[in-house]
Amino acid sequence: MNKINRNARQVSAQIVSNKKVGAYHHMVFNVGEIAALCKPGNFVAISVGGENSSMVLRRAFAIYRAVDRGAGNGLIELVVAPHGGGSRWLTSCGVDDVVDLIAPLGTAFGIPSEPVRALLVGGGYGSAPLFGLSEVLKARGCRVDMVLGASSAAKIYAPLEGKRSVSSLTITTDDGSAGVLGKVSDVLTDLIDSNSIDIVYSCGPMGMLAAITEIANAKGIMHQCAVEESMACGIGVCMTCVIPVRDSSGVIKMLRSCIDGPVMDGANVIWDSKRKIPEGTWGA
Amino acid sequence: MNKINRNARQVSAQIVSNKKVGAYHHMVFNVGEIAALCKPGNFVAISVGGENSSMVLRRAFAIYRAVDRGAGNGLIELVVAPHGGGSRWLTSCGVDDVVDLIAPLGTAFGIPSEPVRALLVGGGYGSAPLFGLSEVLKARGCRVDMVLGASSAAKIYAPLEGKRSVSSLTITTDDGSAGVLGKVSDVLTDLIDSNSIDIVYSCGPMGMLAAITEIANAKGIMHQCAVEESMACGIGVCMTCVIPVRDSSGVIKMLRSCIDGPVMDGANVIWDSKRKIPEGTWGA
Amino acid sequence: MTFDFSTSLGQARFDNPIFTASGCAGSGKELAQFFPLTELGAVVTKSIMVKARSGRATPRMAETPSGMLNSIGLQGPGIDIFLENDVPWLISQGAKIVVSIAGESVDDYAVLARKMRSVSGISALEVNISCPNVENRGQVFACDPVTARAAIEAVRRNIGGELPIIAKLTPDVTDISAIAEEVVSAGADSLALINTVLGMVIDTETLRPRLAGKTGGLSGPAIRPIAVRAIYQVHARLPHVRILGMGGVTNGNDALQLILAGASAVSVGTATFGNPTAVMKVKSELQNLLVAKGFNSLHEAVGYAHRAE
Amino acid sequence: MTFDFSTSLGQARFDNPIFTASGCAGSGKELAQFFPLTELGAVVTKSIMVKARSGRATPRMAETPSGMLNSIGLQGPGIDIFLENDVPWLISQGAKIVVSIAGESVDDYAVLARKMRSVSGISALEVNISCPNVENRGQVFACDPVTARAAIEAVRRNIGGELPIIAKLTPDVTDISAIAEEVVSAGADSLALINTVLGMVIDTETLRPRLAGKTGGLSGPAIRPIAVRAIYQVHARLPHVRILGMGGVTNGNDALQLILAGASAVSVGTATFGNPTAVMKVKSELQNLLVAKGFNSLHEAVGYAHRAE
Ligand SMILES: Cc1cc2nc3c(=O)[nH]c(=O)nc-3n(C[C@H](O)[C@H](O)[C@H](O)COP(=O)(O)OP(=O)(O)OC[C@H]3O[C@@H](n4cnc5c(N)ncnc54)[C@H](O)[C@@H]3O)c2cc1C
Ligand SMILES: Cc1cc2nc3c(=O)[nH]c(=O)nc-3n(C[C@H](O)[C@H](O)[C@H](O)COP(=O)(O)OP(=O)(O)OC[C@H]3O[C@@H](n4cnc5c(N)ncnc54)[C@H](O)[C@@H]3O)c2cc1C
Ligand SMILES: Cc1cc2nc3c(=O)[nH]c(=O)nc-3n(C[C@H](O)[C@H](O)[C@H](O)COP(=O)(O)O)c2cc1C
Ligand SMILES: Cc1cc2nc3c(=O)[nH]c(=O)nc-3n(C[C@H](O)[C@H](O)[C@H](O)COP(=O)(O)O)c2cc1C
Ligand code: FES
Ligand code: FES
Repeated sequence: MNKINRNARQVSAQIVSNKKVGAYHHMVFNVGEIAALCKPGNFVAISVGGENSSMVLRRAFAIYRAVDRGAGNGLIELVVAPHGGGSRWLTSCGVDDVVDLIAPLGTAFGIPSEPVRALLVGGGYGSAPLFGLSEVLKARGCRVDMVLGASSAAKIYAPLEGKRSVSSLTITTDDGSAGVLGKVSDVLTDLIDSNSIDIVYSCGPMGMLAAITEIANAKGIMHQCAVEESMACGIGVCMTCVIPVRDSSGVIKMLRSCIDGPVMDGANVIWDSKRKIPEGTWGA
Repeated sequence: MNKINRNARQVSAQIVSNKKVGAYHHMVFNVGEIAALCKPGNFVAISVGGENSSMVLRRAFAIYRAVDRGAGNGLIELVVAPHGGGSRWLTSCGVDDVVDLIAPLGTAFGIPSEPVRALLVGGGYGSAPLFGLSEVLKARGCRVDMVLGASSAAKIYAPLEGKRSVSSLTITTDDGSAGVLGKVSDVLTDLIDSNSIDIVYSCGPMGMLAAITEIANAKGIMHQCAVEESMACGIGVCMTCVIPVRDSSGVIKMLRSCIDGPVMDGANVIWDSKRKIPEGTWGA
Repeated sequence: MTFDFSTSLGQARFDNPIFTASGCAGSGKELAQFFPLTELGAVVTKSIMVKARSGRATPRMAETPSGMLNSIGLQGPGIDIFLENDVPWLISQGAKIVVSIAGESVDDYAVLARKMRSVSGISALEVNISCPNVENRGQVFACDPVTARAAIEAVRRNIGGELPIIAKLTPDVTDISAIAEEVVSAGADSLALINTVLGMVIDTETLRPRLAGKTGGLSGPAIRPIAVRAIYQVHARLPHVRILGMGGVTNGNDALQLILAGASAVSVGTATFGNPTAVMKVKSELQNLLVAKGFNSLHEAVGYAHRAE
Repeated sequence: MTFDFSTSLGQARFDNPIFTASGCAGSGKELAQFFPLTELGAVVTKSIMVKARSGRATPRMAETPSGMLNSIGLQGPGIDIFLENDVPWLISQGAKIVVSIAGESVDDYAVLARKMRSVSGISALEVNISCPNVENRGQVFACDPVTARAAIEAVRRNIGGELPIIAKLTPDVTDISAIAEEVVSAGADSLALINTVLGMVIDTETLRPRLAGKTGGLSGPAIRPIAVRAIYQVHARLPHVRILGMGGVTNGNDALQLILAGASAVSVGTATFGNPTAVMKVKSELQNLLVAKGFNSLHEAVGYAHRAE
């Protein structure tokens, strides 16, 4: 319960590049030294809307890749879906514009000390943190397979890059416009079995994470997932981003997904808790 | 009391040019046909801050010059002082950006049918509408003299243009950094006398207009001034922009400066009315 | 099946649910150059009093984050001149008209209602009881169930006939649904929610309140969540009473929020200052949204957010 | 002469007037990595209750124009764990501490005050009475003079000693200065104004209230004019009672508005979510502004907007 990311810094980050890729924008920010401190799974929080913005809260984005170029130079790359006011503002920023950015925030994916067989599962822009994770895992000698799912082909981020960086890439789309027609959870059991997967890493919508947890639990394998609950501050001071998580003693507590997450052990999260506090939660 | 400017239209106006000139920005907007309908004294009202702006009200700007190029092409030029959030946003817009603009609004300066001797007095960006007015007056055979005042030299808009376009140009600054040290009202009596002025036209801060009115009244000459009261809508629907004005029957009424103004007969305005309703006002 | 966008407040029927807000549309003439007034569900006129009124001194407004303060102080020519000039002009335009009245005493409301009873061409009367009661230390009528009731009863007794009464309430109360219940039992057919929220801006240059009237009414998107809450609370308590909602509506989505909370019609106020055609935008966007969400009529959507989970 | 930025609330003295707002600074630890907590006038802790509390279900927040709604529901570990963990840590950092307490019954307030009486290292107690009273149909204590008084009296009787009591009021009342007067006569040394304003957002996708708790508290710049007005009204009625002001403060200019209206200290809440160093920005900008305007001390500026024209 005390996992504040001590590396977090607030910086003025200059936009180095902003390119439309399918339904997303790939954006690169010059953040200086903090790039070196970012781990796969960490996220950034960015102020949106400029000087007279009516949007008072930061927006969180998973770090797609962090590149330390040494001598205090460092880049952070994000994959942003233009959705509402904040993300539309961000994606409409130009090169050289400066944004107020805090990073790195939150927990990172746990990296096994042994070379294991890992399956990385991403939904929509949830694939973002998986490419960096894949590099780290491969450097540790792990075999990495990947599944990317989305509603349609344009929302599969970076399929080519995905293909290059992993042993096998499976794609699913809800409308069948690319890969297998269906959800990532439809192909998961088979992939776990056929590749003898030891651990599943995932990032994407909460419903997808819940479904993956069920499968991983059934298979008795670890599942580390990056959750996404609405965040007002991203730094642990507002208590808006909580989700119910069972601790080692079996007590369910409402934990902040920005501090105790976003990466959590899927098996500990009480998934079936939308709009209600699970029974037995501490203090309920 | 029914002076709605029937020519007003709401348009998406593209910024054609935006240049810093002293303390101001000279900005040019492509407004199409409505440029042909703009008269000296009219103003525009512009939405500020973009899509997620916390600024909900339009900003009013006097029309510096309107150029009709025929075939539905027309430009409006403004002189904008970066001051608070709205004007700073506007002056930071780039060429090709599009703003939501309504024009022409309000009353125009009355043009005498005879060739008279006119003195044009501008304070700060209040000089903006005077250059267009001067052209119209000269076209009618009037002699035009001009006084421009400001706190310092950088806030005198377009002194060179001023010089070219009028018979004589006097400049005053509060700090003496250009022209005569002092206020425009300090030099007015002499100028009226020496140039045998028939009518004074003015635009600038309310205190300046009040002082000019006093001098013009003492000299028994006409004074048409463009007033500036805080405006929420600019189109006559909010009643925030009122000032007390005596009508022909001697009754004082709170008139909207956006509809019954901005150009008013200085002699009819009750100037000494800041933060109170003048005694005897209708309905007080 | 065609979508039914019509609505009603008390006995009054309107082709569409998007109205102007009282005090935010001038006399109607000023907006008429931007769109025909017949496009509106109704024009709600600015609150008219018994006598001519200068209103408050300037400055009368201050912009605030996503909103504004105003202290117009009900400037207007008085009911007689209003009925002589403004109403006939609006009728000549074919506009549906809701007349807003405001008094400083219970007697004023009675006088205003009597003046209105013989006027034809009016669809409904909005009774603005969010104004100071000079007989009660300037306390706002709608802040107290007793004075709120008294004002509405005075209108009911004197209006005669069929003209529906819409009582307009202030949100500056501890329990708005209790006041709503009171004015309905006093004879209001429907409710207008919400008037502005009392606020103040201090000018850090002059180190005094910005407005000459010191306090002013806060309006615009900033107060929208307060409006949605008030409408939701009142609709929960009085589900059969029709509500004319307002507060920070700038687009169709905002209007939809108020309707789902329980409003049967929506007034657009401050948004018109930023955009003279805001009402038209709200109207078309709302209709598109309702259709897209599968509603067959506006009526089906009213209060829809209250249904069981 | 050097500028005197210090302030006091009741008996408690603070080096500077800029505090965090209750519920907006976590346990202090989360902010401590952005600046030393000793820079703050005081850390105001999130309201702590007698027992551990899960708070409300999610979604707990919705962004609104220039503001946000929250319905955290006072999640926390309960007073015992809080006194064991959070307070010692804050003391170890050298922070000035204002502890905020909240109860569901008058008895809760009594229990909390007794727990606090023997705790050292605390500067003042903020008593959040803007929470639902389970013994009175969930009506908020501070909405009713009788329950507001009862809660504050319970604290006063049980706190003993010198610990100043700051009563925190809700703006959701018809007459906030009447409630202020009541709690002061019940024993509050000073007042905290304002808590959030009750609001609601309806999700136009799901067609239901966005928050799981349906309504939530509106905070941020949107409500600043309401805070300024409330502080101004209360300071006018009770000029000798010190006020801790809050509501939408994001910069020095905003804080100055609250001070000119009558606040002796200012809490920064929602602004911290948008900018973790907002409190530091407010502090330095405020000091610069006060000096630039020729004040010799913060104290001279408190309530300055009330002077005669
Ligand atoms: C840990 C984390 C990682 C994220 N990573 C990415 C990423 O890599 N790429 C990306 O495009 N987006 C990501 N998001 C979502 C992103 O933070 C924004 O919420 C999203 O861009 C929508 O914001 P908006 O202003 O455009 O939309 P609006 O709908 O206008 O947002 C209104 C409010 O709702 C919140 N909100 C809306 N949608 C979401 C959502 N899906 N999740 C959480 N809060 C939401 C916003 O944060 C904001 O406070 C992430 C969110 C979290 C919590
Ligand atoms: C008829 C008219 C003509 C004008 N012509 C010009 C012009 O040619 N060039 C120019 O630079 N400015 C002009 N102004 C002032 C301009 O409208 C803006 O008010 C000014 O730019 C400040 O706006 P802001 O958002 O930058 O400042 P802010 O201080 O943030 O504005 C806050 C609010 O106060 C109002 N306000 C602030 N200052 C003034 C002011 N001096 N007069 C009226 N309202 C004010 C704003 O309109 C806004 O609603 C004119 C105003 C009026 C009424
Ligand atoms: C400038 C102005 C004048 C207003 N005048 C009146 C009025 O005369 N009578 C009335 O009942 N409400 C009046 N109101 C309140 C509006 O009708 C409306 O209830 C409120 O502004 C909330 O809606 P909005 O946020 O869309 O403006 C006025 C509001 C403004 C901003
Ligand atoms: C997320 C959140 C949690 C809050 N929790 C508390 C609380 O526990 N106790 C309390 O008295 N006020 C609480 N408040 C209210 C704030 O302390 C403050 O009074 C209010 O938000 C207005 O200030 P602001 O606009 O600066 O946020 C909370 C506000 C927010 C936004
Ligand atoms: S987002 Fe504020 S605590 Fe997690
Ligand atoms: S600015 Fe709205 S009436 Fe003049």
